[in-house]
Amino acid sequence: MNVDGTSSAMRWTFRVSILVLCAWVLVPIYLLITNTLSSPEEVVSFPKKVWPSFNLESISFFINFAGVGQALWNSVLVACVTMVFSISAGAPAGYALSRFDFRGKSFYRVLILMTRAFPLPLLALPLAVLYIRIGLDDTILGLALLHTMLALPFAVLITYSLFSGIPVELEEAAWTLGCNRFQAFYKVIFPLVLPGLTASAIFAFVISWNEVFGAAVLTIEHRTLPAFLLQGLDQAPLHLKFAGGAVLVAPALLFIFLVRKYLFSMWGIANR
Amino acid sequence: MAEIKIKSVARRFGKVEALKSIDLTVADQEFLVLLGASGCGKTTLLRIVAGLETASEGEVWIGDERVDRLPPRDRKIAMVFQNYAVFPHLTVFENIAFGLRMAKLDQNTVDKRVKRTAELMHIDPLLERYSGQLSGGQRQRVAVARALAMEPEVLLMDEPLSNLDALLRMEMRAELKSVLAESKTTTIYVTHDQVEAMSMADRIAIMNKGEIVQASDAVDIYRNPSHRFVGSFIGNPPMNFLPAKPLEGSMWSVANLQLPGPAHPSNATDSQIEFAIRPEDLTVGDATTEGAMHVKVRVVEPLGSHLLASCLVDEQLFRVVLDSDHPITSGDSLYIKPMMDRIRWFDAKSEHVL
Amino acid sequence: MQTRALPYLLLLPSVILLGVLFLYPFVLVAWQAISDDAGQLTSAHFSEMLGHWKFNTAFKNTLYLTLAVVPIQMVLALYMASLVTGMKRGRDAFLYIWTIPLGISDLAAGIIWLSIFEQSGFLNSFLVTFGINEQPETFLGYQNKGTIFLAIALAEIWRATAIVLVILVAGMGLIPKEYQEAAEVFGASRWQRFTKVTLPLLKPSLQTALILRVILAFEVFAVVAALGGTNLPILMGEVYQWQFVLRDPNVAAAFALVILGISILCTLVIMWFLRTPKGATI
Amino acid sequence: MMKKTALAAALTLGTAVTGIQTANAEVLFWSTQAAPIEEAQAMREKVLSGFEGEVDFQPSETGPWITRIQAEATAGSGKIGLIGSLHGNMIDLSDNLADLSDIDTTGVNGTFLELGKLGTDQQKYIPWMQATYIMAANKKALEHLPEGADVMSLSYDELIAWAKNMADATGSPKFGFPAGPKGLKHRFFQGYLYPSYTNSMVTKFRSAEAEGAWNAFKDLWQYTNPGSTGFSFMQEQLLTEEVWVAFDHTARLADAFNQRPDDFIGFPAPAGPTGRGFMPVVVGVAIPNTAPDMDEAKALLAYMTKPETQIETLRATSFFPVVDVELPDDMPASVQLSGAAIAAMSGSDDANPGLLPVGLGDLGGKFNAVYVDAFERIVLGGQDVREVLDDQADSLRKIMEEANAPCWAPDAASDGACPVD
Repeated sequence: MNVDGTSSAMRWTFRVSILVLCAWVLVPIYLLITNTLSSPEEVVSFPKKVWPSFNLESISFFINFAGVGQALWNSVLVACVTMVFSISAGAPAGYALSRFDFRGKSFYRVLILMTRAFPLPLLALPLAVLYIRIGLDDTILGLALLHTMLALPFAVLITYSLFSGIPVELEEAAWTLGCNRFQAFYKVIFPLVLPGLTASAIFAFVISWNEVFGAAVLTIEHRTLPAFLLQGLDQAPLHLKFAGGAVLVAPALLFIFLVRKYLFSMWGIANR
Repeated sequence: MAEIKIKSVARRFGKVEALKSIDLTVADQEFLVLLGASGCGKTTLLRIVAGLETASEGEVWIGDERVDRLPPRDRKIAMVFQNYAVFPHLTVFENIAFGLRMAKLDQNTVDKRVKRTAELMHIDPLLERYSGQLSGGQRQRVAVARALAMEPEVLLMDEPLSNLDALLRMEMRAELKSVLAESKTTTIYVTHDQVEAMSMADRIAIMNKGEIVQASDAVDIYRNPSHRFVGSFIGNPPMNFLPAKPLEGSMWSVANLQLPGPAHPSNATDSQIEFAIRPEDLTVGDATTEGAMHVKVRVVEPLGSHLLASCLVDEQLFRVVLDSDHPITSGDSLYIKPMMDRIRWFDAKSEHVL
Repeated sequence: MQTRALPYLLLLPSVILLGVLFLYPFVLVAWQAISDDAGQLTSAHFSEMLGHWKFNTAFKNTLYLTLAVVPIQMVLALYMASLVTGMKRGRDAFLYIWTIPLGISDLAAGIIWLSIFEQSGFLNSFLVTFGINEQPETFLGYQNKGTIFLAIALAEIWRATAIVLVILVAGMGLIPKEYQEAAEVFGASRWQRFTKVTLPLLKPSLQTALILRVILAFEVFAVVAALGGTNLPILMGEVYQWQFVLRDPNVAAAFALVILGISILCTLVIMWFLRTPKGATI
Repeated sequence: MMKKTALAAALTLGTAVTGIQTANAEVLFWSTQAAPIEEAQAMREKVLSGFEGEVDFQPSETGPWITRIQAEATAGSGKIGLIGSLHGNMIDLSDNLADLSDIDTTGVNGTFLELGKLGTDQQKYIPWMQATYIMAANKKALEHLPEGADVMSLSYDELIAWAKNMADATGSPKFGFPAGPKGLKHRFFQGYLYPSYTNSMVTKFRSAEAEGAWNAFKDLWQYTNPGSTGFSFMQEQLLTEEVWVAFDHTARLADAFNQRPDDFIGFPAPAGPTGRGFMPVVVGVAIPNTAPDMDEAKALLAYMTKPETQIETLRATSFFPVVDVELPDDMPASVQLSGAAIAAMSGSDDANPGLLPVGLGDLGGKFNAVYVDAFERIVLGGQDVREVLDDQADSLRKIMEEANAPCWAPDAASDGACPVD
């Protein structure tokens, strides 16, 4: 009898794998934090110490830097609007892809991917011209629309596979119980895919949060944090470079931390 | 008053004709079973009545209303799905209450009705559970309770028992029958299980290749199949068929017998008709018995209540039901005499009864 | 139900968005790649691109990098996802840790990994402190193209495996346990269950993850620039170079079309290879 | 119709979300320089705070910087009042820049002003600040100087020997060169290597002397830190001591000088057979045609060239003034260290100053690429020097002919396009 899964060798491989993978992810982050919390002299010293001296000089430079608060707020606004937009435009499309066969389906799937396959820096110029002409230039909304376009493929593809995993009968049952299509979606399908939708919301948030080029071109008075901080970050002295990186990374990590529950606590859909 | 009228309903998927112009009327409070092998179109028909699928042509009426352009929610129906479709994110209570809430009933009525149907289906201790914590049988009960709670005029059930084990199925069958008799809804019930169909139905509509071949009560369908398919599908074992050659008058030659049958059709020589008889409608004699058919026994299956002998006549399979204590083994010869009033004749081409 | 029009209605918001924000500027840029100043069709920009001595290198590097990074990411993410599904406790915590790189931009990832691999970086500090090396090595020197490639590949694997992981974990959550149990009853080993049950049922998610990863891999830029300097020309870097340094938007657009072309090609190939037969969905 | 409504709704939302758009009298100063945030902060708080109007200083990477300006020019309206960037970035914006001839430029370096015309008869930009390439060394390196060499008047051969000595002594190459993606290496080849060996930048591109120059550079490269292809700002590697001796422009060395002024020295670029070639880096300010408030922008521009502003700018950015000013004594260490080096370089007997390329229009980028490509092929790719030079000379000739640009110093003036022999 094969006792896989319970043999101690298997268990140990399991545990060791988990720990190794955690280390693989965490060590670089730790090093970033170490550099961030080191004094300017330590950052350039060699060999480097693995334990930071908790020098807050670099990090407080950023926190006290005029405009950081406003930029942070802009970033949050843009990211949230992007989240809402990309889900509201993406989820219906994902639903359509999963539930219907229609002409142009494959074409549509390729089309939404094209937005990610074409370099944004080139699109930015005609887009900026368009924005200036129609008055979207330098607005939260305008930038959020651009970010929505970037996040849309993720939203559509993720929701597409989510909806494909929900049996049609659940929806049909709702219809026979007095729901119209929208109610059935809202009352039955939506709660079931909510965790997955959170995943695509996170993608949208992170994509928007980390996007620099478009933000740097399309916003001026409403600069987002990356556009505000990253300008010249690579010309900045090393210690500020790391601190800037950390300042940028921290809010995104916090966001993922806050929504992690929804991300992975799937309903027991297994029983169907 | 919820009579269901299905008028010339057809459904095509591309070039495939899933349903060929179905006409069917289900009387108010009738329990109609759509019976057929898988792929015969019975589920498609049910889904058209439910509004989950659109007919390519034809009309569906429920009561005095033509409903085939209405969405499911406006058809006053409730449905039980083959895989139950119990909402995983809601408790049993909320599942049962789902339709009631959609109908905007007040909380009191909802509570009352949920409680009543839950008791009816014996799931009242499970109301706070989620679908993931239920067994298959329990889930099935929830699905039925959810439909019944709607107090629908029409109840549609799509093979609701097919995922249950044999014992549970038998239990649920009886229970469903009594519950439904009480609820006085008009019911269309889809199944491929003829025992289920016969035991529950007021009337059975047998479907084959997208057509209803016969719709009648269980005894009539068993005794008087109007179509060769019905005879070959209903009954366990099903009817025996043997080719018949025309003789003089309205006499026909079947194996070594000469039997009186229907009048010869005009082009008698070409046309073939088939002789049909149920395996239990035969009496056993011996070599001397007048008008007995001589068959060779190949396999004997003792089934407790009776023996089932699979025999050969002119190289054709012919089954005979015998008394349990009949001394017989394979290789024996058997002389059997058909009960004359139980003989049926079918047109081999049109397959209709003659 | 008006099923004929409904799917198109559902697609409408996204199509409008894409039409205005993507297709319109895209057509303008694409036109630059195939037209001259007088507005005549020309292949001159493509010939200039193809004739440039860096084109082949950039093209190959981009492909090699994708080939090196994406398969490892898929396997790693699959492994991580199955570890997670096998966990009884602490799922949330480990998943969170493993998805941390999701929040890290490529710029930040470049900074982090440069601090590891540069000559005075953490790796050298480690090697020298523990006496493995006497002198710090120049890992990212121009003559160590292999090491540079490896460093970039590592950084990319570190940064972008989380995307795949999230998609796969979500996909695995949708696979009913019964299938696993059924396979177990039929005597399938853990490995067989994985290859015969999990993988095929995971196909839609695998397809999604793979397509997204491949497309994003063709667009990698910041990490390569940070670690590779000028040593490892890649297509996206050439787009920047021609657009902003050489100031030739026509050739830059031609490069962009090449990226788009191979992306679409790969997408179609993946869609075809990992297609799910009709009716074979869960 | 439908679309129009949606658009109107979008606009309303845009206004709602942003709380928009008061007609602001602020001048938007859009710059690629002073981009590191501590420099940007100094620009806002120290340099621009003295201007009587309101200024919004927004630094940006080159890519977004160009894109935004081009977008505003194409759209025909914009927010940017003043742009600031390297000479090289100004070149192909020429058509979009307002004529600044009416600005008072007394005291501004005449050569740079001429550059600012970008080959037109209008003043397209006004010089804002300048830097030049010098060398910096960790004092530890000095003991490895070859015998008899004076660090303040080094030759290329001595630099090579020095780099070799350091490599031999320490076991790893200690010379550093900014050959990374954002390094300005083309200016080294154009303004230092070629003039020092050929007394030319264009004409003698494929001459035997040029071959000698490249071979010398290949020699030097053997003792150059191989990580140089990733270096763009040599102050970092000087501080981490990955390199001891480095070449870069003053602003990109400043951080090292300021952090550890006692550990570093600055000194002139080396000399070759035809003198000590060197070249300025010029940063200009200009006003796009689409500037919302032209007068206010011009007022700011005039303010930028005032001596006091220039001194503050030097403190903020480590770029030197383009007007004649007396520097106060309390300047940062970087100014004193690099100032001494610049003085020694321009005052040396063999000084051979070159000019930034002129008249190339939007081919400036490709002109630079000729030199960078030659470097990458010869030094990094190990290709044959002669063949590469012949090959690149063809490209160079094509560019010069297409631009129809006459020669500039140190090449002798030409009729018509500057020839490539």
